[in-house]
Amino acid sequence: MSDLLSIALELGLKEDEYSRIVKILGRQPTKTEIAMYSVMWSEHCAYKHSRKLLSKLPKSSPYVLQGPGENAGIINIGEDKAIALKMESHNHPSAVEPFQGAATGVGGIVRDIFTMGARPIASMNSLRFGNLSNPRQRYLIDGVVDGIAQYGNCIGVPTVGGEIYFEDAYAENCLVNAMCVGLLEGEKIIMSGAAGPGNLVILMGSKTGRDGIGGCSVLASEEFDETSANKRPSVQVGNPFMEKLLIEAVLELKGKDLLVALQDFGAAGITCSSCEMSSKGEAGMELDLDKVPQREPNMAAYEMMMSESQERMMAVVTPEKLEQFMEVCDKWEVPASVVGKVTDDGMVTIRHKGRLEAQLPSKSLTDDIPIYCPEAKEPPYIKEVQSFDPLSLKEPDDLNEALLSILGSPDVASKKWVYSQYDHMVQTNTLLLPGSDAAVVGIKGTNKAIAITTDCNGRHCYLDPYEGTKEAVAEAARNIVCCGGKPLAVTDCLNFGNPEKPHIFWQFSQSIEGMIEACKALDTPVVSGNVSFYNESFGEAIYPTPTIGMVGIIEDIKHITSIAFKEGDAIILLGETKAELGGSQYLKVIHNKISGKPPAVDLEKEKSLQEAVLAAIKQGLVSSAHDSSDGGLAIALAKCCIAGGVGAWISLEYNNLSFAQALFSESNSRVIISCKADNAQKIQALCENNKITCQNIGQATGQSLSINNTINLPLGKLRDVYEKSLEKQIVGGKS
Amino acid sequence: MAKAKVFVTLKEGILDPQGQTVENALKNLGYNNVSNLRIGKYITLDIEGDNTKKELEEMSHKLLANPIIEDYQIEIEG
Amino acid sequence: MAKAKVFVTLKEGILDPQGQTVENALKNLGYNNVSNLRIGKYITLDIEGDNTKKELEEMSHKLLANPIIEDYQIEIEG
Amino acid sequence: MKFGVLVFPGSNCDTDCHWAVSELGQEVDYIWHHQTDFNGYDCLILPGGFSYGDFLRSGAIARFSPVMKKVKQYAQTGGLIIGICNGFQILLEAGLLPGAMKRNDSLKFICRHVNLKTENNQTSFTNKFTHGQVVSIPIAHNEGSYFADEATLKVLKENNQIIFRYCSETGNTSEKYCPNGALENIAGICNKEGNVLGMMPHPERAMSDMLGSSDGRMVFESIIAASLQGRGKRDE
Ligand SMILES: Nc1ncnc2c1ncn2[C@@H]1O[C@H](COP(=O)(O)OP(=O)(O)O)[C@@H](O)[C@H]1O
Ligand SMILES: [Mg+2]
Repeated sequence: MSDLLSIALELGLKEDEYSRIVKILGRQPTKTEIAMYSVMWSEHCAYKHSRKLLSKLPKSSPYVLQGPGENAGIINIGEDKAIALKMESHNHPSAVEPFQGAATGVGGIVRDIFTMGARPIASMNSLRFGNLSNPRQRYLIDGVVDGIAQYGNCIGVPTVGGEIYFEDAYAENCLVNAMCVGLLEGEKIIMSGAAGPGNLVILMGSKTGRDGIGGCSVLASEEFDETSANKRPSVQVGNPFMEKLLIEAVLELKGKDLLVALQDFGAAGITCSSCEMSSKGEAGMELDLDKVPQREPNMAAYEMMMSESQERMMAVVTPEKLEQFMEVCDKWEVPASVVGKVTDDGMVTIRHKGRLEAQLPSKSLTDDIPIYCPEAKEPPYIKEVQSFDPLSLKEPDDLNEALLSILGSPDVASKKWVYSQYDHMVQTNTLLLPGSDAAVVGIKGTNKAIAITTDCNGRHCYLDPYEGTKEAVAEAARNIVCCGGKPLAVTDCLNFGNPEKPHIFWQFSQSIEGMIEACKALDTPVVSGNVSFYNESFGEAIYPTPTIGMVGIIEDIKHITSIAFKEGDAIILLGETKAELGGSQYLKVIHNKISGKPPAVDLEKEKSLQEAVLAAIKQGLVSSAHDSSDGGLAIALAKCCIAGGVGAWISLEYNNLSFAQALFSESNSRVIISCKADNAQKIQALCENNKITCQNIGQATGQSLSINNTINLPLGKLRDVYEKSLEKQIVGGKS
Repeated sequence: MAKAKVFVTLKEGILDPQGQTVENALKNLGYNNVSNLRIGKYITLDIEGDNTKKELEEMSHKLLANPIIEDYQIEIEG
Repeated sequence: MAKAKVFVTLKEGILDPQGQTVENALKNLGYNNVSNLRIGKYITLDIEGDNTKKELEEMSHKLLANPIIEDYQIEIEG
Repeated sequence: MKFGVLVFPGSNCDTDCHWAVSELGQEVDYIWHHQTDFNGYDCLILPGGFSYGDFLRSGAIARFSPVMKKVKQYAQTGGLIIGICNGFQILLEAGLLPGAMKRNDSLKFICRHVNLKTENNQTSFTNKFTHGQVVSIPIAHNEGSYFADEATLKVLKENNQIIFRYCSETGNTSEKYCPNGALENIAGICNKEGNVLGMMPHPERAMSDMLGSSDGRMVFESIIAASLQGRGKRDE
């Protein structure tokens, strides 16, 4: 085997991929070039295994200004304003070093947003860990939350919500998915395509060090023997202070129209940004690495090309505007240096110490990549779990106890311990504090607000990736509707195992199928996203976890609706409860079982339910709304009571179901509404019009939750269990 | 009983944004002769027993330092 | 050029919740022989010139430590 | 009247403070941390955020910004200054207010609404409050545990310089209602002369019921009223 081929293999390229490189170039690649191909053709950058399926997702709608492909998707919300949204994973770095992994995850996603010229206005995060009885899991969540908090708080972007689940399947592969939303004012969007031969290429932000190039150290022995392994930290450290300065500098540069193009540094640093900017701009780029500001002495070319040092960006600027550009950077104390120029030859050319280190056709790195369509095969566990009948289990004698156990289980319990560590109020736009179905962020200067949510029930996706993913989209939309918003667009983060395994690829393709259907049915195009494969250890994959981030528009802030019951309100249940205990919290917590068919989603029903709820809210008929999801109706009712500081007197009709099913089934397409008694009839009429089942189930009153005289729990007890359980388990390790 | 000190420092090559910012601040105050400033932790404690050296090693490795990004040094007095 | 170290510690008598938390964590790990654990800052830097002692005093007093709640100690090597 | 909101690298509540006083119909400018020659302001606001990343200690680096010299002069000549959160920390580090700020005793950042008891309503910052009034204003900080030595505390009390204390909904200021370990539940203090206030809670985040409370308005309304009465001094 040739030396070069073995380097290529060590860097993760396949033998035929290497041959392809030789064919493209018509010569042997240099080592630096191999390194560049290895990252650009990696799954992470090239989407080799997912590209084909992802291309089928619905992406367009009249209000979509930018679909997938740029740093973030952008949707128009009228009044000359637009919203940028994007979600991304930082799973692996967070498993290695939870604090820095999560912090740099936030940093990266926030950069994606302001790179487009949008001011970041809200962050969210979707987290998965293993069981909290294990000290390592407590260490992970503590570090991850701290990392998100310290980074997000420092840059002044409110972290307004998210979700957290705990399942053994994530013990070795925690998930940290971060989402950011930005506001664009005016027409202008900054794009990443390098244009205009002769224009200058500028590197701005932090200096380049040897961060995150662990995998490439295979090249070290060739080029740089004296460096010890210990000088090659693979952990990236974030500097939120620099990020804050970058945000302000970039937005000022945009305001003064000093940018031709801009790209943040994601994975693979300079390599990725130079190749993508050239390729998108149908241009080339010449860089001189000697001009790259370096944090450490004697960096080799490949080290600079691969470095993942954080808080860096690449800008293209016309020579006439250079001086003004530098003035803005100086003002914000952001280091910036000219490192090269745009060319018209379509090549990325890299020089270092007078030596030509790489010269590659930019398209070959971004477009002309190997695409795989692996085999998909249904895993055997599917038949087994789906044939399990939850009714075969004995129902607990004490349903009050059962309710409390579910309410206090970490998946369901209040995430206050988490969100009180996040500054969720900075920017003074947070119109619904954490605790409702979606976060609501006002848009100053208008009467509008946006609603943001992230959703995915990994357990349901594991039991049926197709239905589970449909449900994730449906629930996200339902959460937005319950807050008074109309769902607009989706960003996703698809977390799966190794796609080269047929069982995993089956999960993935089923999941995409479900997402396509649901996004089409609910008119929520996918405008950006991210795929994270290979979330496996010891051959065991995580649950398929296609996290859905969704943004909706609230046309008038007076439509904003919380989940809090108000004393005296009538309580109405919209939608039908079915015998759907499969994959429920009830099975998990009470019977210690993760099995069964998860609840199905009838997308047409879902759509009409959401229309009915939104219409009722817009007509001013509704005083609170909450969707019933994890834990079922009983848990949803308890949360509405706790939020409102009022009890409820409930009488459910449940026909052919058992009482436990009525309480804990997780059937989709259900919403609990409360309203002034006079409005109940109008809401019923709306439901009839939309062919939605609607039941008047009781009244908000008193200081305890009573359901059919069987559940009888004082509000204080409910609140105690709901609000304190998570902290007890994280801090005290008690369950 | 012995008094012990543990010095926890960021590994070489790991970015120290705090150190950098403080160094810049000193420069702005006119101390241009300062460089390479890094900030770590200085932990002092009392410890009983005869196995202190080994135990301090363990504690540092397990808890006081984060071996992925930090190094530590131990000093035991009297 | 000299290498210098500045140790910044909370004044005696001022509560150190971080030190306490770490001490408790060590106790939970079974190290019951540890007490009086306190956490300060360990700043290392390179400094040029002949007036380093005085300058380090100034820097520490002005910026590196807050004299209301912290003490500092300076060590200069070589 | 005219407010000036200081902007340090890393400030992140500057726009919120700007917005808050604009909401009350007042004129307002940003003042850049390099500026040394501003004038014409009736009140300066040092906003919250993470000036210089809050590295080392919060406020420690910002207090050496060129603008701070002028801020000191402004204080000495009787101008009104309010430091909120990081702004409070900067005022402490700069010696414009006595004491120091330590890390929260929970070692965690805390963001939530808290209740405050108005201990002194006779100041330029609290004249719209009633004595002992309990208000709800959010906090959001990591280093908010106020500390002062005994002698300083005694002086603070003698001069009625303690303006806000953390308390229960009913105004109980016992330690268990202190979110961060602050000495005697202190949330806000002023200088002896009464023209410089520092407070950890964010009044600019409590400007309307939609934000969860409108109690913060009273702080800015008090300043406006004081200024109309000629308290403070316009710096010309
Ligand atoms: N990782 C997180 N970060 C911030 N907020 C979170 C996180 N997880 C949950 N939350 C917040 O806690 C509240 C309740 O979350 P969840 O239990 O998922 O609600 P629901 O079941 O109504 O969807 C929401 O406001 C949510 O945004
Ligand atoms: Mg939800």
